[in-house]
Order: sequence, then structure tokens, then C-alpha cells
Amino acid sequence: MYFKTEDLAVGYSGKALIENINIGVEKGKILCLLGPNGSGKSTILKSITRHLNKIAGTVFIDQEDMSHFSSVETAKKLSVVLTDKVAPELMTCGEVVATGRYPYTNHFGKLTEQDNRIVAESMEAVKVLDLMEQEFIRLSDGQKQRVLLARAICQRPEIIVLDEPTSYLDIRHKIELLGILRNMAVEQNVTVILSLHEVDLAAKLADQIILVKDNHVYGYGCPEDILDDEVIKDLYGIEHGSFNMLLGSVELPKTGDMEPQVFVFGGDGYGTLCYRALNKRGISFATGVLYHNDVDYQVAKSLASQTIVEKSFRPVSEFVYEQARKALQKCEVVIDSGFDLEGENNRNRMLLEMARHANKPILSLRKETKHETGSVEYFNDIGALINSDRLKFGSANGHKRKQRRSLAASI
Amino acid sequence: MYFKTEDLAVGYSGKALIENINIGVEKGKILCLLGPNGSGKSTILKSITRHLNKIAGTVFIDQEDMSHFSSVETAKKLSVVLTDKVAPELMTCGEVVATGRYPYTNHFGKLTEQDNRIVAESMEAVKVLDLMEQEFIRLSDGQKQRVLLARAICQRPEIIVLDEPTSYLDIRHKIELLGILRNMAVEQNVTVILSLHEVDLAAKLADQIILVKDNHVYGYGCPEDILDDEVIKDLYGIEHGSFNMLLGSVELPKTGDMEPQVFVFGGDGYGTLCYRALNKRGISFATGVLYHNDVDYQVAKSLASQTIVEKSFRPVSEFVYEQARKALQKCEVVIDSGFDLEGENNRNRMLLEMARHANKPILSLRKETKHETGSVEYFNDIGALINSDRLKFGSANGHKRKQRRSLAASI
Amino acid sequence: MKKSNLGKIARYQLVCIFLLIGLVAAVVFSINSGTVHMSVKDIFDIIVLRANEGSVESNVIWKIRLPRLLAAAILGGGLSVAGYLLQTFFRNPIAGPYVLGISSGSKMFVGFTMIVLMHYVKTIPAGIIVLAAFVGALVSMAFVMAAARKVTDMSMLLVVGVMIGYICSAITDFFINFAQENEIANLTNWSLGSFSGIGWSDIRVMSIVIFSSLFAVMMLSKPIGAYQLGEGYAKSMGINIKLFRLLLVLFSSLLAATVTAFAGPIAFVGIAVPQIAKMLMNTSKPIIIIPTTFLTGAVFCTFSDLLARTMFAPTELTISTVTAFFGAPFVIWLLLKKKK
Amino acid sequence: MKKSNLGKIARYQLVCIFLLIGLVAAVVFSINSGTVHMSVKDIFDIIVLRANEGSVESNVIWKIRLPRLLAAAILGGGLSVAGYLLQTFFRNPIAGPYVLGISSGSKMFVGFTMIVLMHYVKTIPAGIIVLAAFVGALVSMAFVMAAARKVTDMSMLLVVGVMIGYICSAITDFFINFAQENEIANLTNWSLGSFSGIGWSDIRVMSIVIFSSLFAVMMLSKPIGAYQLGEGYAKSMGINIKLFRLLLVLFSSLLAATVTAFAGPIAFVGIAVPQIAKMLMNTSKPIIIIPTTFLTGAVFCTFSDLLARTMFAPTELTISTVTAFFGAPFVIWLLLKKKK
Amino acid sequence: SDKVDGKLEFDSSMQLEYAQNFTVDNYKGGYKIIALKDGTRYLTVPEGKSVPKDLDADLVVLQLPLTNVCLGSTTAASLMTDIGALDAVTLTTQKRESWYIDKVGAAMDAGKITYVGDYDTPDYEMLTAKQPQLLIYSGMLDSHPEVADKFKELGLNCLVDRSSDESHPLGRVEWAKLFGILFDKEDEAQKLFDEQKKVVDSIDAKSTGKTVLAFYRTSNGSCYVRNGGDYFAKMIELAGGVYYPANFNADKSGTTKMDAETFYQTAIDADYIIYIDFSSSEQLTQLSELVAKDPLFADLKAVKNGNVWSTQQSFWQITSTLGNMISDINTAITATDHAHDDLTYLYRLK
Ligand SMILES: Nc1ncnc2c1ncn2[C@@H]1O[C@H](COP(=O)(O)OP(=O)(O)OP(=O)(O)O)[C@@H](O)[C@H]1O
Ligand SMILES: Nc1ncnc2c1ncn2[C@@H]1O[C@H](COP(=O)(O)OP(=O)(O)OP(=O)(O)O)[C@@H](O)[C@H]1O
Ligand SMILES: [Mg+2]
Ligand SMILES: [Mg+2]
Repeated sequence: MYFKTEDLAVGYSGKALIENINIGVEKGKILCLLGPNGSGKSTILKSITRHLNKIAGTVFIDQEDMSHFSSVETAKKLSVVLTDKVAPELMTCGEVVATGRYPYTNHFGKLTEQDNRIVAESMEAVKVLDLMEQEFIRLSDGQKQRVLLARAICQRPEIIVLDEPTSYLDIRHKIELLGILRNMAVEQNVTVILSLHEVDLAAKLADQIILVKDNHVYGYGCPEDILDDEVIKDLYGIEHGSFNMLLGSVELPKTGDMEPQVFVFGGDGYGTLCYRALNKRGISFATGVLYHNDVDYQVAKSLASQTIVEKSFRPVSEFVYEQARKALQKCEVVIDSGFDLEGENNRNRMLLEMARHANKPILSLRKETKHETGSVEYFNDIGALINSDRLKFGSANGHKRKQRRSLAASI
Repeated sequence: MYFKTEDLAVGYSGKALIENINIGVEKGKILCLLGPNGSGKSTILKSITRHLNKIAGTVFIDQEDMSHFSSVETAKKLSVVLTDKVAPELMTCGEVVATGRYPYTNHFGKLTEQDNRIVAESMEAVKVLDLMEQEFIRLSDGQKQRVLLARAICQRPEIIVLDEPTSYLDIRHKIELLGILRNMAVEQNVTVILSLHEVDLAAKLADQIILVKDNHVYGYGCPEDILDDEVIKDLYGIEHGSFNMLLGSVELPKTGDMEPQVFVFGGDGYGTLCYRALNKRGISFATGVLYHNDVDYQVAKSLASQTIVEKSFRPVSEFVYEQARKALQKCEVVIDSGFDLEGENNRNRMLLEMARHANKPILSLRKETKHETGSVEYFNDIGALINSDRLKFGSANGHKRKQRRSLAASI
Repeated sequence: MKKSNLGKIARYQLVCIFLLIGLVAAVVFSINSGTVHMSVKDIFDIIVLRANEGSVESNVIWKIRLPRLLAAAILGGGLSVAGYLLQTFFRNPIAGPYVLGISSGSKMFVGFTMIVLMHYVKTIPAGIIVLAAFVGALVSMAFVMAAARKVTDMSMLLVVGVMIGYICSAITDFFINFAQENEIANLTNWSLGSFSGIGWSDIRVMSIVIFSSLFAVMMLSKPIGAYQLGEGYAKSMGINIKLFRLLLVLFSSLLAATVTAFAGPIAFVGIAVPQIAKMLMNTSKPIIIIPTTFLTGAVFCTFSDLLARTMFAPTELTISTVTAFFGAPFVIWLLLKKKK
Repeated sequence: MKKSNLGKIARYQLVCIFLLIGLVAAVVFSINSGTVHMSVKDIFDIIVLRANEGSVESNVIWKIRLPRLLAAAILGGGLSVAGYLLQTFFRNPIAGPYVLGISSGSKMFVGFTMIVLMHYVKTIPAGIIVLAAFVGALVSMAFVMAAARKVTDMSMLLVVGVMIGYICSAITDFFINFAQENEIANLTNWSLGSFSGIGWSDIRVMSIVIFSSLFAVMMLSKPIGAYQLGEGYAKSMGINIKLFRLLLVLFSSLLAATVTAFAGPIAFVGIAVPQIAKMLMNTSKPIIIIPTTFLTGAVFCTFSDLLARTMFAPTELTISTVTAFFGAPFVIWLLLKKKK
Repeated sequence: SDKVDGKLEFDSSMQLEYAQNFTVDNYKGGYKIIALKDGTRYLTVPEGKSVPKDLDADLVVLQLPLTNVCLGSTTAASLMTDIGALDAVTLTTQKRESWYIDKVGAAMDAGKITYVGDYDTPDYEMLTAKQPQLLIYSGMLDSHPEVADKFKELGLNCLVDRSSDESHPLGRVEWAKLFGILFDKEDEAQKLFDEQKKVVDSIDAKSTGKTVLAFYRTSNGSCYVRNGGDYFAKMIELAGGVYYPANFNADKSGTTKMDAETFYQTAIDADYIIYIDFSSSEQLTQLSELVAKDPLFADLKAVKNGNVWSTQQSFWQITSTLGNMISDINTAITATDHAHDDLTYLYRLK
């Protein structure tokens, strides 16, 4: 193990918050701390970087006790990005980043040609090169965060410690940042220790994951193995809403918990947007028939009151079809998300026919064959569909009442 | 429109950064600002809340010019959560939250029974009730953020403005927060204006989206309609990596851009974890045969060098099969992610058989039938699989060289 | 939550009772010590029964000790509250009541009166020094308030305040340049501060100003509490920041000006007492801290004055000597202890 | 980037040249003004050719004007740098060089020497006051450094510094309580500060201390720059924070102590000049700001001293009067302008 | 012995009656060595005589006559004025308006004496240019060693007038003799001293039994009371009074700051009060003004009886006529009517 802690205990004012931390990571690997708010991630990271006095135990880098390192040695080995806000007066971003070269420059901090190049490269990497001459305090939150990242990168450390480095970053820079970190790990053999709240990103990025909860280390290992929906639900104590490890995405809590009022034909990703739109308005729905491998299934699982599913790679069985038929009949409105109508034995097409014959109002997003028949209304986009009068249920009031009660209980 | 801006221009020190902002949102709806870092979201929000003097234009609430409101009136109508760090000395969380009741209390700020109840309810809603007596400055970042959210909530505003309210929140509290916001909107008719960096959450939460880019309003509308992969890519200027609107998730940039060395049998979600693990190590791979509706397909699209796909709901065509066969042959190693072997005409099963016969090394995660045949190695988890010697390619050096070059170009 | 709330309230009450006992003790000791020895019974008779009116003893009690200890209590409390306000306002632990140039302004006017004016006006009315000090404080305050309307950055306003103080000191130094030794000694003496020589009419005036300011400050405790979260949030809670700032500067200056007028600048109290009060109460709720600060300041100054006049009797120490000498190590000790 | 960098460097050079011209101007004016009138040629002859040695003119130039203006430049520069260090250290715009009790410590020892010691020792060696001031400054510095090892919170350390200052003032006041008028006047006069009466041996001593401190401070400019990002980041860059803090306190105190020893406490310069330097350079790079601050301080003090001794000649104004009177409004103006 | 030139032969020591802080040794040929208590020594070389060789290094040589002197001590000014030595003064460290000795003021008005800046920051250039033969400073110089150093560097001689260290009033007057030597006015000096001594002797030294208190009240309420060992207390005793706070710091000179209560207790029974105003500019004329400072003063016996006297503005600068001042005090405490309400050095508050 390149980096290792032995019976580390961390906390504030001499009182241990987390004890017996025994973790480690190989050189050039990425270690990620996951855990709910207030579990102690930052505390651990700050203790490792010596921003906080550790209570007990030892931190080893390359078999050596870290407390034996001089401060400059440490600085050459280890760089950090914290969540503290900094507001240096009159400093340009370039200057802020250049402080990362500190351990390497001469006594007066004179930047050599090479230092300047590294500064520029680091800034380029996080896309802040054009902010070089701008005053640091006049940046947006995300820009500040990136400048601080550039600072840490240009320190060219052996270990880089980051506390929630993705905070305030937009999606592109988040992707890029993680890409950079991985490159640093793979290419430059830099060991990365970071905390993240994006479980999906952690899973995609990290080689080792440490789960921290309730002030103890709750799990430790390779993300592919230790992370699954259940672990995550348990780790964060998610009750409402859901997390889908596979997709790496979050669904908001189901709002309509009653009998489904709408039946949605989904599949092949067409359904997902409808599900979310309905959920947003608190309309409960059933959906089917989905194959188990369908993308829509993953979302439907979290949001639909009833999901009719068939195992993948085979025709829909009679039993499942019957289930779907019943569900469809109970619903007041049908939404046709525009799934694939092809295939000889397409049960969904059969169900849709059935609904039309039963004269259920059908709201359709189908683009192709617009044969205006009785109950079918066509919409160009979901925005329009979702505002349709058909979806304003008379029973919505009862609905609301129920929700209000649950809200009052939760707020 | 309940909330409306007319030709609003915002900026710093009298210089407009964004001009001609004409946006609006109905009462009880959620308006979300999306845009890359430094695009001006916070600037717009701060101008609306009058933390920043607006340069020109008018902000209307309920048809009335906001600048006509007295400060207490404004406070009763509008509450905010900013990204500024606050460090009030010696204040407990309860006291911090209680300041939200400010506009309602009497001259001495005496909290009535009702105020206390609302404070407690708000804290309960964001799950910080147990921190009531704790000192604010001794909280973790996420706890602080939640306390500030509670403060804003207990102000019981008509409009709540939040600048990146999800920053520092863990996944559970993120979900809960958005749930709370939606409840407030739906139930209490509160208008929510917020900025977010989680595009997926924004899509799931917001009724209206404003896209801000390069200091102008770039798009405005209902999220289901205006957000798609392309818009997002364009909005954030994503080049490497990818965003999948459907899944609402991000994939890190592809690392192996060369000829695939590994063929992965995926499908039904089994493939995704393998893809990510391979990508993490910079091993390029091909995968197939996936149906278009398969969850794995969405990820494979972003990560695989070659994805062999068939349209959903039909048998795999001869053409696609041939494609897969060729790809498989070129690869050195095969990974069997443990997809479904059932079904009469399962082409994947046939392909796997073929690989076995061709004596390709097969790394398998299959749990069931472990008939130890020649080239098949079984693994219990991906962590073990990915560290297998089989996946340490001799050509990895060439690989590395190439990557280093691309890294140097990017860092 | 309920329980710890009760614990808190108990703490508040305990501290209050403790402070009140302290105040009573300070008053009793003060009234009972001095060069003129009297038995407790005598003192009781004199105060309650108004016995022996016109006697030395009665005069000492009624005309010297009582007004003086009242002044110490009222002015000490007022000064502490002024310090509290400015520390909160500037979020700066060393922003005392004199940071905005109040005492410099006073000293400037007093210096002008002592050194320049008296050269021309031979007979000066009584109370002119008090008046000069007060006017001086108000003048520098007016400058700061004018600046406060332009400068929005707190730390910059602080710098402006300090600068105004410097200008006033410069002018005072200018007067000193042309003064005699005696006059310099006179001015230096004034600037050491003392509660000596305060009469009942002074007490009346200072009570009116200090207690009405205190009342106004209590009225402001709500915005002050909100202001602790930062200007941004305060604004969003409906505080009229501009007005709030003006009022805060106004009242803290009024308090400090009154103290300076009657007792000269008194070191340390304004900086240290608010810190002590906060540590005692372990909260920063203004509605609790303001009265606590006042009480603590009153107790502290009464005791300090007692020491000042008895320790080296008949020589009287300046009040600043005592306040700083006993208060400062105490605060350092508290700070170091807190660290542990 | 290249271009604006050039622009910056141009600015630095321009300001430097401007300041050097200012310094030369100040020196020329200073050397050319005084009660004894001389032509420029005479002055040139006296300085360069050492003409007329022993003549009144030569004495005036060599024994009066030159040492004095050198002292003003060196001490003014040193004081400004001390202020810069402490402002950076405490991130507090009003933390001047005297905030850690340096001047109070000096004054206490000077007061002790003037009031107590002289009563017992009739013949006092020359330079005793300078020595007393210096020792006093070091004593209060030692206390602050002891506290700095315990107190890690900056703002609390600031409070400790202020408190130590108060204690010293209290002790001084205590002496004043027992002092005679002329002693009080003497001490007050000392505490007004002046560059008058400085000789070549003084110059030698102060040059050694100030320039070696300045050199050390320049050596520290790298950690100072890193420190601006906050203690957390500074640590992660490999700064030994404890040592750094001690060194910073040490050198700023040494600088301030030297100034105080030779010229008494000089108001305003230590607070304002660093701000002016930063505004001039529009950067906060220590490696640039430290020399700029020194130069600005030197120019400022030389001009101020020129004014102090010529404006009301033969009466000399105290240097603080001039520095504050001209400097303070200038800073206020700069602040207000910056706002726009 | 008049022939002695260029060498020092001891002759005699001058007899001093009261002065403690200086001695004078007479040498043959009119040379004199003045030694001050502070350790400084001055050799006066009479006009026309040459400076002896091989003198001690610390001996300051003053070649008489002194005609160009800088005056930095008001007490010295008083003595010099009254022995007629003011003509020798060309420079002073006090501004015109702070002189209460009329002759000095007149000389300044006439341009005979020039102001050279304050005692702690004199205009060295002007001094260098004018090259005064001697600077006469007050004891304040002790606190400004850098000024003394600069004088030394510039080759200027300086003498510190320590007459105010004398505890006996006549000791102060006797310092006139020192200035007499310096300015060749020895006879005048002797005469002045004898006169003053006579005045004092003529006062009915028998105690009048009247108790007298001397004090000043600062604006912040502290009262500065003269110590029992101070020369002013001595003057009161010489004037036939009893300095009131009996045995009050009898071994100390100067004043003591006293708190209001002690003062009240102390002062209440004093028969007379002499108010010594610190601020040279503010002068009380009315009793009511005093009472306005502190209403308690109304209870004092002296105030009730109208027996409060104030010193004149020149009080601080007068040394030469302390005998007369003692006589004034005597008059004040023995007067039975209002005929003598305005004395030279004192006046009664109405
Ligand atoms: N300065 C402090 N003093 C005392 N306790 C603290 C301090 N800072 C944080 N804590 C407590 O320590 C615990 C862990 O905090 P920490 O900041 O490590 O959490 P975290 O895992 O980083 O949470 P987050 O995800 O919200 O950042 C929290 O319960 C918090 O209340
Ligand atoms: N105080 C300031 N003075 C001048 N310009 C500023 C200031 N703050 C931000 N800016 C500039 O205004 C632009 C918009 O900033 P803003 O904070 O509104 O961005 P944002 O959209 O909120 O970004 P982020 O997602 O990073 O929070 C940025 O380019 C930034 O450089
Ligand atoms: Mg954290
Ligand atoms: Mg922002």
C-alpha cells in the first residue's frame, strides 16, 4: 500500500469522531470517500492532510510515517483542494494557481519558465486559462473551484486530496475534472483521495471506495463490488426517492401513490420522459409491457404505481399480457409514448388497439401515422401533453388532500 | 405570469453582463436556471433578490414592480439561499433557522408558539432537527447547507430563490430537498426559482428551464421539450465524455480509442459495470449484441469502441450477427458479463459458444453453470475480473504512450 | 431540545442573578469604602433616613460616593453596549467603541477648548468640557455616518473610521504643539478617564441619554440578530440595511460620546466586556447579550472604580489603569481557556 | 496573457520610477529647506566635495538635515512594512504596526524611565530612552509571541495583542498617576513622535536593524504570498505555519520597535501606506508590495517630515500630525474613489 | 592674583545659604568652576583671560562674557531678568505668548530674543547658525537625552537650571548667584538674594495658626494637592501659615493626585485655600466658578468664608521674588479686610 492509515482516529478538539480507520490505497489509484452529510468525510481528509490534528494513529505514505515529513516534503507529496472559501485580496487567478508551484520555486518564489508552463498547463486542463489575469474574487463559484483545482494540479503532487471537488462545477467541467483525475492517476501515477457525493461518478471513477456512516467506516472495497442499490439506500438512509446504481441516477420520490389513473405505453426510452413528467405533477400511472432489459424499466420501477414487465429476450407471455390488460382497463387515460410498433407479435400494439376500441382517451406522442381516430389526441411534445385537460383529474383534490397531509407530516 | 422580468439587465459595478432578460414563471411553478460556470446564473438570481443592484429593467411580482416593495414586504414574499458562506459566531442552528421567521415576529423578534413550530417543521423537513442546539459553525458543509435551506423554508415565502441548493448535499438529501421544493410548489403554491448544475435533476424537477450561456439567455421552455442530449452538449460545450439525458447520467470520457481488445457480452444491465470498469483502466472494448432498448446500450454508446446493436423487439438479424462475429474475432479476450442465456434464438449464446470454440480466453461473471472448460475463468466480482492478468495487455505501453500524448495536449 | 432549552434558560437566569449579586456587592462595597470611615449603620441611616443632612458623612455619601458609583455603573454599561454594537457591526473583535474616532473627536474638541479657546474666553461656563467632548464625538460620528452612506464595504468603513480618528488626533497633536506643559498635562489627564467629580445633574443627563439609547438598541436587537448571518441574508429578511447601519452607528456613537463626555475615554471596557458577556452566556442572541453586556459592564466598572480610588488612596488611579490591568489578563485567560 | 503581463510589469516599473522620483524630490526639497539658507550649489559642494567642513552650512547639512531625512526615509519605510506584515497576517485592514501592543510596550518602558527611574538615578546614560523604547517593544512582542504559540485563531490572537497593549497602557497610566506635570508633558511629547535629534550613530543602528529585517521579510515574501490563500492552503504548500507566524510577528515587531525607539510612535503610516501601495500596484504580490510599501513609506515620511519642520518653523509639528492630517484624507478619498 | 592666567589655582568656595544643587569654587584670576548636582561642571573664564590647558574632559568651558545665550528655562529667565542679565539672551525655546515675564515679552517684541522652536524639538539649524554660547535648559532635558546629544554633536554648551529641585524657596532664589557668575552680575545677584531673604525674615515668622491648603482641580475631577515637602508648602510655613494636610507626604515635593472624597475630608476645615491653576490660560476670578467645578467646594470652610486665593498667571515662571510671594501669602492669610485682595502674586476669588 502506498498510502495507508493505521488505527487512525480523527475528530475535533481532542475528541475522536471516528476511530480505528484502517484504509489504504495503492500508488496511482483513486480512493473515494462516500457517505452521508456529517458522517466525517471532510474530517478524515483534513486529518490526512494535517489541517486538523489527528487524535491517534498513524498515516503512512510509502511506508513512512507522515508526521516525520517536513512541511515542504509534505507539500511536494501532497496537494489539497478544500471546501473553505478563500478570498485573497487583489490576486489574479494566475497568481492563485502559481502558489501551487510554491514548494518548487526558489527562495523568492520566482517562477521559472517551466513553472510558468506548468501553471498554464494546469489552468488549461481545467479550462481557466482565459481567466489568468482576472481577479480571483470576481469569479463565479464554479470558476473559483476550478482555479483552486488548477492550483492543486500544478503542485504536481504524488497524492492529491480533494474534498468534494465537483461542488459548483457544471456538468462538463465535472466530467472533465474526473477525466483529469483519472488521467493523473493512470498516467502520472498520482494517488487520488477524494470525497464525492455523486455516487455514480464515484463508481465510475474510483478504484477503491470507503463508505463512511455514523462515524465509522462502514465498507471498503472496489466500487463495482460493494456498491449496489441496496448499499446506497442503506448508506444514505434513502427512504423516499430512489437511486439506481446501474444508471447512476436519482429519481425523485414517487408522488402519486394511489391507484394508477394513467396507463403509459413505454419502452425503448420513450417512456422515461413521460414517467417523469407525470410524476412531477403527482399523477400516478401504470406502465407496460416493458422488457426487463429496457431502459424505461429502470425508471418505471421507481416511479410507476404498477409496472408490467416481462423477462428480456422473449415474447410477452400470456400471463403478463393479461396483467397489462387489466391495468389498462382500470386507467382513465392512456398515453402512447411512441414506442416501436413493429414486430409480428407485438403485444403492446395489441394493447393499444384494445384501448382505442375501448374508447379510452389516448394522448399520443407518435410522430408517424397520425390517423385521427376518435379518442386519440396527438401532441408534438410532452410539455403540451402534460398540460392537456385530460390529465386534470377531478379527483386531483382528494389527491391533494392526501398529499398535504403527508407534507405536513414531513415539513 | 406571477413572476416576470422585463428587459432586465444584470451585472457588476454598473456594467451589464447579461441584457434583455425576459423570463417569467407562473405561481406555484418551478423555474430552473441551467448553464455553464460563469454564465451568469448567480448574477441573475442575486439581481432578482436585490442582493445586487440591477443595471436596467424591471422585475415584477404579481404585476407589481418589485422595487416598489418595502424591505419587509419583499422579505415576506421572497426568501433566498445563497452560496455565500456564513459563519455566525455562537449561533445554534435553531437560532440560524429562526432568523427566517424574522419578517413575522414582533419588534423584539420574540418567537411565538407558532413560529417555533414552523422552525421545527422546517428543520424536520430537511432533517436537521437533531442539530437544533448545535453550534452552526461546527457543522459539516452539507449540514450547513441544509440549515440554510431550513431557514429559507421557514420564511414561508411566496417565492423562494436558491442558488445551487444541492451543493454539498448528499444524494439522499438532494432527493429530499427536491422533493420538498416540489411539494412546496405543488402544495403551497410557492414559486421556486433556482439554479442547478444537475441537468437530470433539473429536468425532473422544473416546470420551466432557462438556459444561460455566454452571457445571454440561450433557451427557455419546458424541460421535456428543450432539453436533449444535443442541447446539453451544446450548452455546456461538452466535447469529451457524454451526457445521457434519458438516464440523466454522465459518462466519463472514453479512454481507449484504439482497436477493441476485449469483447464484452452485455445486455440487461449486466454489461454496464464491465464497461465502466474497463473504461476506467483505459482498455478499449467492443460489445454486443445489444437491443436498442437495452439499458446497457445507453452506456455502451458512450464508452465502447464498437457497439453492435439491433432494433428492439425483434430477433437479431443476420447482418448484425455477422458484425458481432467479426468484432469478436478481432478481440483478444472475451468477457461474459452473465447476460440471459435463455430464449430459443439467442444469438449472444451462439456467439459465446463460438468464442469458446475459438479458444479465446473468456472471463466470466456467470454465477450459475460453472462448467470449467479450458479457456473460461470465473470470477465472483468485477474487482477480481478487472485485475486479471488476461487484461494486462502487452500493448498497454503503446497504449500509454498514446494517452500520454493526448494528456499532454489537454493538461 | 426542550431539555437543553431549559438548561440554556437556567444558564441565562443564573448568570443574570450572579451579575445582579455582583452589582449589589459592588455598590455595597463602593458605598462603604473611602477615606471617611463610617459604620454600615451610619450609611444606612444616611441613605434611607436621610440622617445628618449637611454633615461631612452625609455629604460624602450623597454628593461623592452615590453619584460616582451610579455614574460608574451607567457609563460602564453604556460603553460596553457601544462596544458590543460596533463589534457586531464590523464583525471585528477589536472594533471597540472608539474605533470610529469617537474618543479622538472628543479629545480634539476638549483639546481645542483647553488649549485654544481658554486663551480667548477667560471665564468659561461650567460643563464646557463635557459639552466639548460630546460635540466632538458627534462631529466625528457625523463624518463616519456620511461615509457610511457612500462606503458599502464594512472593512472599508472601518478604515474610514480609523482614518477619521487619525485626523482628529492629528488636529489634537497640532494643538498640543502649541500648548504649555501644564495644558498638556491637563489634557493627558482628561484623556485618562475618571468617574470622579460627577454630580447629580450629570447623572440625570447621562441617564436620559444612555437609557434611551439602550432602549433603542434593544429595539434593534431583532435586526442585529439577523445581521449576524451576513448582510446578504439580512437584506433578504427585510432589513433596511442602510437605515440599520445608520442607526447602529448613531446609537453606539451616542453611547460612547456620552461616556467620553462625562468620564473621558475608558480603555478596554468596550472591547472586553462584550466578549466576556458572550462567554458567560454562550450565545450571541442580541436580546440576551445586550442586557448582559450592560450589566457586566456596570459591575465591572463599579468594581474597577472602587479599586481605582481605594488601592492607592488617597491617590486615585485612573479608571483605565484598573479596567485594563484587571480586565485584560482576564480576557486573555478566557481566550486561552476556550482554546482547550 | 503575455500582453497584459507586460502591461502589469510596465505599471510596476512606472510606479517604482514615480516613487523613486518622489523620493529624490523629497530628499532634494528636504535638504534644501530650513532656517539656514543655502544655494543648491553650496549644498552640492558640501555633500559631494565635502567643502567647508566645520562651517555652519556644512554642519547644518551633515549633522542636521542629512541624518534627519535619512531617518525619516528609513523609519518611515520600516514602519510601513511592519504595518503591511501585520495587515496581511491578521487579514484586518486596521491592524497597524502598533496593534500588538508594540507602541504601548515602548511607552510603558519610556514612561517608567522618565517617571520612575529618573527619580533614583540622577545621571542617566545617553540613549537610555531609545533603549527603553526598544526593550519595551520587545517585551510586549515576547508576550504576543508566547500567546501566538497557544492561540491558533488569528482574530483571537489579535485580541490578545490588543489586550497586551491595554495592559501596557494601564501600567503607563499608573506611572502617570504619580507623575508631575512636566513629566507627563514629557511623556506625551515623546509619544507624539518626531524625527528630530537623530544622529549618525542612530542612523547606523537603525539601518542595520531595519535593513536586515527588511531583507528577512523579503525572504519571507514567498510564504506571505501563499499565506494570502488562507492558513489551510498555506499549510498544504509546505509552510511551517507556527514558525512563519513567529517570524512574521518577530520581524514586524522588530521594525516597529526600532521606529518607536528612535522616533516614537508615528500614527497612520503603518495602516495607510500599505493600502496606498496596494492601490498603486493593484496587486498583492508580496515580492512587489514589500519594496513598494517601503518606498512609499519612505517618500511619505520624508515629505511629511519636511512639512512638519517647515510649516510652522521654528515650531516643529509632530510627525503624526502631518502624516495623519495629509495621509488620512488621501486614504479616505482613495477608498471612496475605488468604490465607484 | 589678578595676574593668574591660563592656569587654575584654587582659591575659595562660595558660601551658599540655601541652595543645595550647585556649588561654586573660586579660582585665582577670576576663574570659577560651577558644579551642578547632576554632575556637570562649568568653568567660567573671565573676559580677557585665556583658557587653561589640560582641563578635565567633562569640564565645559564658558568664555565670558556671555552675550549670546539661548534660554529654555522660565525660572532661570525670572532670575536673570531680576539681576539684569536678560540682555545676554538672544534665543528662547518658548513662544511669545507663553511668557508671563513682562521683560522677556518686551524683549521678544523688540526682536532682541528670537524663538527657536520647542525645547524637545528646537530648530537645530537656527542654533547652528546663531551658535549661542550657552543654552540654559530646564530639567525637562533629562527626558530628552537625544536633544542633549545633538547639542554635544553640534558643539553647543548646555546648562540645566535645577533651581526647581531646591526644596527651600530661598534656595531657588539663591540660584541667582549662579547666573550672576555667568553674566557677571554677581553683585546684583547677591543683592536680590539678600532682599528676598530680608523680606522673608521680616515676616512675622510666628505662626498665625491659620491652616492653608494649596491645590488644583483638573477637568476630570481629580485634585492635585501640594505635598508637604514641596517648596510651596514651605512657603506657606514661612508665611506664617500651617500647611494644612499636616505631614502630608512631608518628604516629597510636587503634588499628589487626590480623590474627591479624601480631598473633601481634607479640605473641609482648611482656613485658607490657594488655588494653583495648571492651565496658564484659564483664570478663575469668581468663587462661583470654583464651586461650579464641583458643588462640594461650597461646603469648604475657606469657600464659605471667602478665603480662597488664586495664583496669578505668572506663578509658574517666578523664582526671583519668591520672598515677595511669601510675603503676599502672609498678607493673604492675615488680611482682615478686602483692601489687599489684589496682590502681586495672588488674588482673592470674589
Ligand atoms: N469544527 C468542528 N467542530 C466540531 N465538530 C465539527 C466541526 N466540523 C464538523 N463537525 C462535526 O463532525 C461531523 C463530521 O463532519 P464532516 O465535515 O467531516 O462531515 P462530512 O462527511 O464532510 O459531511 P459533508 O458531506 O456534509 O461535507 C459532523 O457531525 C459535524 O457536526
Ligand atoms: N463580484 C464580481 N465582480 C465582477 N464580475 C463578477 C463578479 N462575480 C462574478 N463575476 C463574473 O460574472 C460572470 C457570471 O458569474 P456568475 O457567478 O453569475 O456565474 P454562474 O452562472 O453563477 O456560475 P457558477 O455556475 O460557476 O456559479 C462570471 O464570468 C464572473 O467572472
Ligand atoms: Mg465535507
Ligand atoms: Mg453561481
